[in-house]
Amino acid sequence: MAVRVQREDFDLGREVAALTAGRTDVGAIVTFTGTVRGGTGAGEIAEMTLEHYPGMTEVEIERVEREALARWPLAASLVVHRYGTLAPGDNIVLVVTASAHRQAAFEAAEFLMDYLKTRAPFWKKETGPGREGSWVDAREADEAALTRWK
Amino acid sequence: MAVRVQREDFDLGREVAALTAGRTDVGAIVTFTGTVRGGTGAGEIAEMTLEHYPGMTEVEIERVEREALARWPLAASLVVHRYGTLAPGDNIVLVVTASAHRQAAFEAAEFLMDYLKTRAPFWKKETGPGREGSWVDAREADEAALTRWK
Amino acid sequence: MAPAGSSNVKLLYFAWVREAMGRAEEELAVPADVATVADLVLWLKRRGPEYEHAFRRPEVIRAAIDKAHVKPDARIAGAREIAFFPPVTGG
Amino acid sequence: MAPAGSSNVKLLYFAWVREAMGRAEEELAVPADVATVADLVLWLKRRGPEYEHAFRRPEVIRAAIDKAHVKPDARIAGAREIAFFPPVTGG
Repeated sequence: MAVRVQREDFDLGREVAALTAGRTDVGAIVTFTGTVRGGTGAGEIAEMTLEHYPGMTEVEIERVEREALARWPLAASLVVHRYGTLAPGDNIVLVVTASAHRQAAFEAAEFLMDYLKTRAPFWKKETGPGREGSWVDAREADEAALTRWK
Repeated sequence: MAVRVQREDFDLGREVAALTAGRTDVGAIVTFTGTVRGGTGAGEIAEMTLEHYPGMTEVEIERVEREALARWPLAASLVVHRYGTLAPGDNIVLVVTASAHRQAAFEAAEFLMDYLKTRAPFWKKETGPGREGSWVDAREADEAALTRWK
Repeated sequence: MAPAGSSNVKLLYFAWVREAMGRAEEELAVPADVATVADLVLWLKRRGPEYEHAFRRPEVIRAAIDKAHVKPDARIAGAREIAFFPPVTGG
Repeated sequence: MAPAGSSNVKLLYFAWVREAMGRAEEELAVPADVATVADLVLWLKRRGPEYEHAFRRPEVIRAAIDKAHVKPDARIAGAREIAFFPPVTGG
């Protein structure tokens, strides 16, 4: 169980290798990588800035990770979330879950993402070519996704 | 959409990078990696041999991948499945799905794995220290998992 | 030192709340009769145009006390740090 | 050439079916009155002890015709390649 909030990029292959090195109790590893979409037409994005609440971010993600560990038999888990200014195609977030069987790994990864989206104090601002930055609205679908874990 | 059946190992980071290079329509990438568990006690595994049905394997996986593409708006997908003799900790299978949003990527990856487990013609034989090889039994849970996609 | 009957609290603002306020944080002496987060928002809105602007739609503003999410009816007694921000959009 | 009233079919065996048979494949002339996969299994079981051994529990053996999964009632007319194997365990 580990959480990192960082400006730097992450390397998917290296993170998974480090998390599962020497583990023979793991049979299933699920990763989720969230990336900046470029948008199209009037919604085209030049860059995205992620603001966060230092201190609270780590606490909230750790809380969600502990909850995932209480619900599923995970051998290992990792959450890395970036902040700062990103370009289309750049990585934003990485979730890795490892378990003996695939169902636990899949469900825990989805659970972590659903809670990250609605609980971790990050805010996205998008800037397009020739338009001012605008704060991304929260999606109702993200809040609705939580109901399946109640 | 791509399928590879191979003896060689795969590199998670490199596969995902190649699949998503230059794509700015992707916002969510899910990967599933299946690995050989070492087992414990009398179930300890020294090595696992994966036999398959060359020709049919590729056809079956492509069929499942086409079905996933028809159900979810995927920007890209990849399935790599190994055969031959593997040791605990070794990679067996990789599924990658990329989409604009996370729900499609997660669901398609789970769908691909559920169908791979029950349709792709692979058979696992486990050898332990001091015991003969034994063929792994199919899990009823794998067949049951399919019902959610009907 | 806070005036008698009041407590010093560090207030933090994020995203468009921060932009509307024109600052990321400040320390204020909050009167003891301001009991809940909702009370605090009403009290802040009377402090000046930037507050009125930032908190004009309190229903879309979320709050955290000492780095934990809280509802508007949460009591603020003892809080060291109270943050206001829009619904989160990370991940 | 297959005898009159029969067709040559390539049979493939995998996993423990292959081990019980002692071979991975063979070509057989199957009589025309062997219509379905289930019929073929019954016909094979009478061919010798290795067949009887390999197909002793037909309910746990799966089949594919020309590289596509089929049920026991699938007709084998026109089949070039028929495979028998246990339930799959990949992934």
